[in-house]
Amino acid sequence: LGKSGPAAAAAEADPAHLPPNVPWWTQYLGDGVAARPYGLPSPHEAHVVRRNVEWLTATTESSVNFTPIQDLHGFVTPNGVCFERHHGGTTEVNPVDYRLMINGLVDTPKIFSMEDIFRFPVESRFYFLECAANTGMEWRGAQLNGVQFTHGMIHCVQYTGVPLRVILDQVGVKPNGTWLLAEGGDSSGMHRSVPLEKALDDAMLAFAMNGEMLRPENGYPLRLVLPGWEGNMWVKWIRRIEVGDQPWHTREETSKYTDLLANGKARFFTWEMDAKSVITGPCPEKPVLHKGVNQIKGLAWSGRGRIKEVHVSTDGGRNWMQARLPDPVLPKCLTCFNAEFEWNGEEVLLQSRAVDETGYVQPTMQALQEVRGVNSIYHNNSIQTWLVNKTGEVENVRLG
Amino acid sequence: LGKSGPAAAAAEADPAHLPPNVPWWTQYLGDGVAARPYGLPSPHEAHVVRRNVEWLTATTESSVNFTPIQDLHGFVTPNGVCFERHHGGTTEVNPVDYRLMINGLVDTPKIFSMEDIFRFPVESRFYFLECAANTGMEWRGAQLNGVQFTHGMIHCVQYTGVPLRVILDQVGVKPNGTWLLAEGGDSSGMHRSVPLEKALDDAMLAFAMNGEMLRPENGYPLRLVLPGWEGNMWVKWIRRIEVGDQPWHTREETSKYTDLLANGKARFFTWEMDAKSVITGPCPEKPVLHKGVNQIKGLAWSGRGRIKEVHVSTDGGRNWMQARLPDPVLPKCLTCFNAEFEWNGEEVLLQSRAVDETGYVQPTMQALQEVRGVNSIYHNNSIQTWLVNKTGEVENVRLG
Amino acid sequence: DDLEPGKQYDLGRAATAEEIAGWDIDVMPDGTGAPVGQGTPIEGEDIYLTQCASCHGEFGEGMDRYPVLFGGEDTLASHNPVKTPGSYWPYASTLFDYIHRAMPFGQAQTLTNDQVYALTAFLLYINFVLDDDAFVLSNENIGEIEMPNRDGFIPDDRPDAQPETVCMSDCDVGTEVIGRAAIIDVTPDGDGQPEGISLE
Amino acid sequence: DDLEPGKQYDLGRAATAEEIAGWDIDVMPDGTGAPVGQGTPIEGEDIYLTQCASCHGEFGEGMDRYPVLFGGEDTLASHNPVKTPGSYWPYASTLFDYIHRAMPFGQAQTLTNDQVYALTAFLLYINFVLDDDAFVLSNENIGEIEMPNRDGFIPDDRPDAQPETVCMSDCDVGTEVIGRAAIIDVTPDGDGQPEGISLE
Ligand code: HEC
Ligand code: HEC
Ligand SMILES: [Ca+2]
Ligand SMILES: [Ca+2]
Ligand SMILES: [Ca+2]
Ligand SMILES: [Ca+2]
Ligand SMILES: [Ca+2]
Ligand SMILES: [Ca+2]
Ligand SMILES: [Co+2]
Ligand SMILES: [Co+2]
Repeated sequence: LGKSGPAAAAAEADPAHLPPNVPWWTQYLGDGVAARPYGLPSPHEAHVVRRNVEWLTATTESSVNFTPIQDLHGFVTPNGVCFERHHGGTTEVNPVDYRLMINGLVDTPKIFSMEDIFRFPVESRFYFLECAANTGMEWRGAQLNGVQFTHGMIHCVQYTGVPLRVILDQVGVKPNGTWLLAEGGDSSGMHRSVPLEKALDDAMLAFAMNGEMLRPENGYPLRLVLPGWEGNMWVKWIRRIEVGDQPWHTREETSKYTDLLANGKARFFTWEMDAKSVITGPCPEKPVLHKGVNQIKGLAWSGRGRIKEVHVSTDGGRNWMQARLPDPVLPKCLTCFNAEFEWNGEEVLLQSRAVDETGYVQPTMQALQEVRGVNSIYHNNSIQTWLVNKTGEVENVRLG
Repeated sequence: LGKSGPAAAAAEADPAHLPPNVPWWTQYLGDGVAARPYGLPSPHEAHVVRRNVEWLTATTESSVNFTPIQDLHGFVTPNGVCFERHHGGTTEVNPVDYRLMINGLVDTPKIFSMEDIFRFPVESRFYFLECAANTGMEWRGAQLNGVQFTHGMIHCVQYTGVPLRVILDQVGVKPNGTWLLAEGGDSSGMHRSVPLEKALDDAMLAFAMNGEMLRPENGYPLRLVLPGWEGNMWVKWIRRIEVGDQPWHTREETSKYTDLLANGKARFFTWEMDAKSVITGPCPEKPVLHKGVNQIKGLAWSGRGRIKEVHVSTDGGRNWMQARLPDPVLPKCLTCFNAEFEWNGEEVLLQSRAVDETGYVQPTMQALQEVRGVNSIYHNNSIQTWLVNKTGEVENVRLG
Repeated sequence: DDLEPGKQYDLGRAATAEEIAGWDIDVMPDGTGAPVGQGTPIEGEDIYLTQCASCHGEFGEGMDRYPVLFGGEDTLASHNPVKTPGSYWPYASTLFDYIHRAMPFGQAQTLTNDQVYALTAFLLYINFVLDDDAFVLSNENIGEIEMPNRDGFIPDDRPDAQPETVCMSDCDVGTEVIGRAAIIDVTPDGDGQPEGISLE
Repeated sequence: DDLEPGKQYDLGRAATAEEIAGWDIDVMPDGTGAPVGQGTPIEGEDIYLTQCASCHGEFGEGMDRYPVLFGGEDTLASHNPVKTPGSYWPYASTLFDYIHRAMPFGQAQTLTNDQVYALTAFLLYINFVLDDDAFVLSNENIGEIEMPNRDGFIPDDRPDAQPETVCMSDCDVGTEVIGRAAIIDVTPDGDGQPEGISLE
């Protein structure tokens, strides 16, 4: 993987542009305000893109790409680089033709258009969305040498939409209605069972992310938001909600998204995302370029609420220090952490460990494997180790 | 202005796509994950763009365009549509060639590269940025018939950067240093005087917005952030900070950004943005399409801290109700408000009024004019009126 | 939040039974929702060979990285678990439901109900769930098929793997490097690499 | 915040005097920072006509919507205030500083110091601030020029325009429509419109 960011920054400056000289851009006019009605990043940031791993899947339509978290700052993910996970490609829906159907154990089955949806009261909230398979390729050992690939099935945006309970109030859930089926309008007909309790708690039907309408690849024009729960359940291009009295045990919650243990039994309905953190710099894509002071930066999150503490180690987990958690720290939202780190040119083993407000502590890979074995695929929230070698290069390693 | 959003939504749906029929997008595959390394909005959202007003300025390089706030949701502004204000066009800086110089009344004048900047501790915060001239074309009367043009010189993003006080600590401000000059690297050499107190309070040097590096039009690779203060001072492409013992009275703080009163005297150093709000739907671009329930949505903000209340009136300010302020409400950040509104087809005069945590109340235009006259250009934070006529069309009007 | 609970907004419209029928395609474990229809493994085999085998293989072995649909018996506790409808899936309803809504890949919802019953029966037959190749699978009996791994699932019992105390210094952990991603070299980096261990 | 106050990070490097000299171009009201040089209104006129008049007009009247640089005396309290260096600007230093850093528009920092002194002197001369067309404006005296509107500025005295109470019902306000943006029709809408009242 190209060491694009820091390597580029390490390139030689043109002396004509440095003081005392006055560079051309301080003399001549740039583009006017009519040049870019919808703007894009600087050409110097062309390396900040989603990437996919060809060998992971049979086709790109049923596949995943990864958020370039090594190049991001703060906890908002720009819409252009929010990772994608499709089971039938990016569904293209014209909002004029869009309809949401609600049926099943309800007093009045109903159909809503986007115009209807926009006339309900809304809320706007920041939530992380993590695929349950994030870090799933690392159960058996350190495999992918880049934080984009090991931890990039995550993003965090401000969603705006209608609380799901408000919509359910419009159809009247019958007393025996205890489960929902959420079903997508894509060609995989993506569908998941959701307990009514979650639907009435903090679920929402969102039409916007980071201020603008959802991107097509993230469910335009309407998707389900289930704060803190695995991304697969956040049904995109949602076309239908059915109320039932039992779960459906759909293909995505049986064949997939069940967690196989060492004894051959599998956990099902593993919805919550456990607390997790990762250092996004230094990381394999972002080597340490200088001796002396450096910043460790990273992201932490928990599906159970707020992050309370993040600990950082430079010696492979023997000794830990508290990282800074700059404001604001929001529940079920990515949380930034920082820690200073003096590098003297020796080998260093970097780790981070998140603790959430419930007291849950991000476990080591050994602790996870003891309970779960290595066949789980999903919910690998173990502590990640980066080895910084004497030249400052960073590698994904497994300790034991 | 094309009634693009709602008009498009009001278009006829294709029955082939509606239930019981199964639309093509539920049958066939969409684009795979390799299609868009950096994504863009749906083609159906092509109307959500920055727009400029040709007759406002002599050239597009010294000009402004406007954020399409009528089409946005939540308080985050997507980077692609953050309004632009340039005095010499969009300056294109290669970060490798970028340098920040700090000189003047300091112990050690210093030069920092972007690599240096990235090695300081950072913070990430949401702040609105409003041009002091926002709503400036409306002092004499209702002129522009669109909220994008009357109120669109504003945006709100999550900035990540280094607290300015940390950088100042590195050069050692001398005891007689009380003012800073912040100077841009653009061809207007944009420069403003900033009191040291603000610099040591919440000012930052930001390199990222909404998770990714600053956009070129917003100051890539480094800009000054002065929370709550007028946008002109948030120097973009900042190349130099000088510490002095008096303010500079630069062109931008004398010829411009001084507020002419009726008696011919002008206020200077009018930094803070007073509390303000506006209804972004319904608005001239977003007519009322249906009788019955509708949502009033809007944005409120204050340069002095948090928004405490927003009041909404449907009768031109005679009677007011409390609007909802969905969480989170952050200081010096845009704040969303909502209020339900039953429309029975009669003429309605919509207004909103913000109150901030200091108790400051957004004034009427009459109250402002009594103190300031109509020549002020800047700092028009008066209550905006939208007239909804019997067909649901919305017009910018002035009441008296 | 300060929204009035239960408030009626008079938005949207009632869905007709006909509209619902076109979209309400889900099938529950007990067969609830299964559309009227039927099919046998023998009928299914023909359809499978023309419409499915190109991806899933003539014997359900899965071409390339496409899903394997046959076998995997007794592998779940091994180092190479193979999860198929036969070895893993707890309910036959899921197979009908999924084929009906999503297969063939890229031509979803083009099969008739009878075709889907036949394909489901065929896949159950090659996985030894059905032993009669003329068994008539239908909406009447799909809720009664007993799947081999029906009892293979346990409810989520997390949180798990928690330390007894949160150690902050001199912690007793192994810090030897026992695996290195750079040596495996499966990371896409533009200069070629072997394939790694996928999720399937 | 929990950052250690005053912490030294050992980042960046000392700036040399030569480096600073190239970038430190600001001039303060008292003349601090003014580079060595000089010029007269007569010298300035020639430069102005070749380098500035195309935008600002031969007489500083401002072509099209480019800034007006002459006149405006006694207009500040009128309904059409004209803000020029003569009528509005409190300090001559600002004129030197701004021309030096930003003009000609699109060719910033291409003028010599002497040229900028001459242009500043010329603009002060046509605005009756200097009455001798051979006056030698220089770094020595630029901090001493007295500008007509020097006392025209007052410090920010906001917050202002506050109501005595926050009225919530039956408020005594005018609710007659006395102006309508749609009638003025200056809003860009793709179907043509007259120009509106700009900010300048
Ligand atoms: C063009 C390739 C292709 C064809 C043809 C195809 N499939 Fe599939 N099949 C796939 C892919 C890809 C998946 C995984 C989809 C996903 O990502 O969810 C899949 C998944 C499945 C699964 C679920 C497997 C699991 O382990 O969860 C079943 C069952 C299945 N197909 C049956 C069929 C049947 C029956 C047909 C014919 C009617 C068929 N497929 C035709 C590509 C194909
Ligand atoms: C190509 C057009 C152009 C030319 C040539 C030009 N200017 Fe300007 N001038 C402008 C524009 C545009 C502005 C406003 C820039 C901004 O937006 O900040 C301006 C602003 C000014 C101002 C500030 C006016 C105010 O009211 O704040 C002065 C003074 C000035 N110019 C002087 C000069 C001088 C002296 C020259 C020649 C050396 C010159 N200009 C050449 C376009 C021009
Ligand atoms: Ca392959
Ligand atoms: Ca013009
Ligand atoms: Ca059903
Ligand atoms: Ca390789
Ligand atoms: Ca200076
Ligand atoms: Ca017109
Ligand atoms: Co799970
Ligand atoms: Co001001």
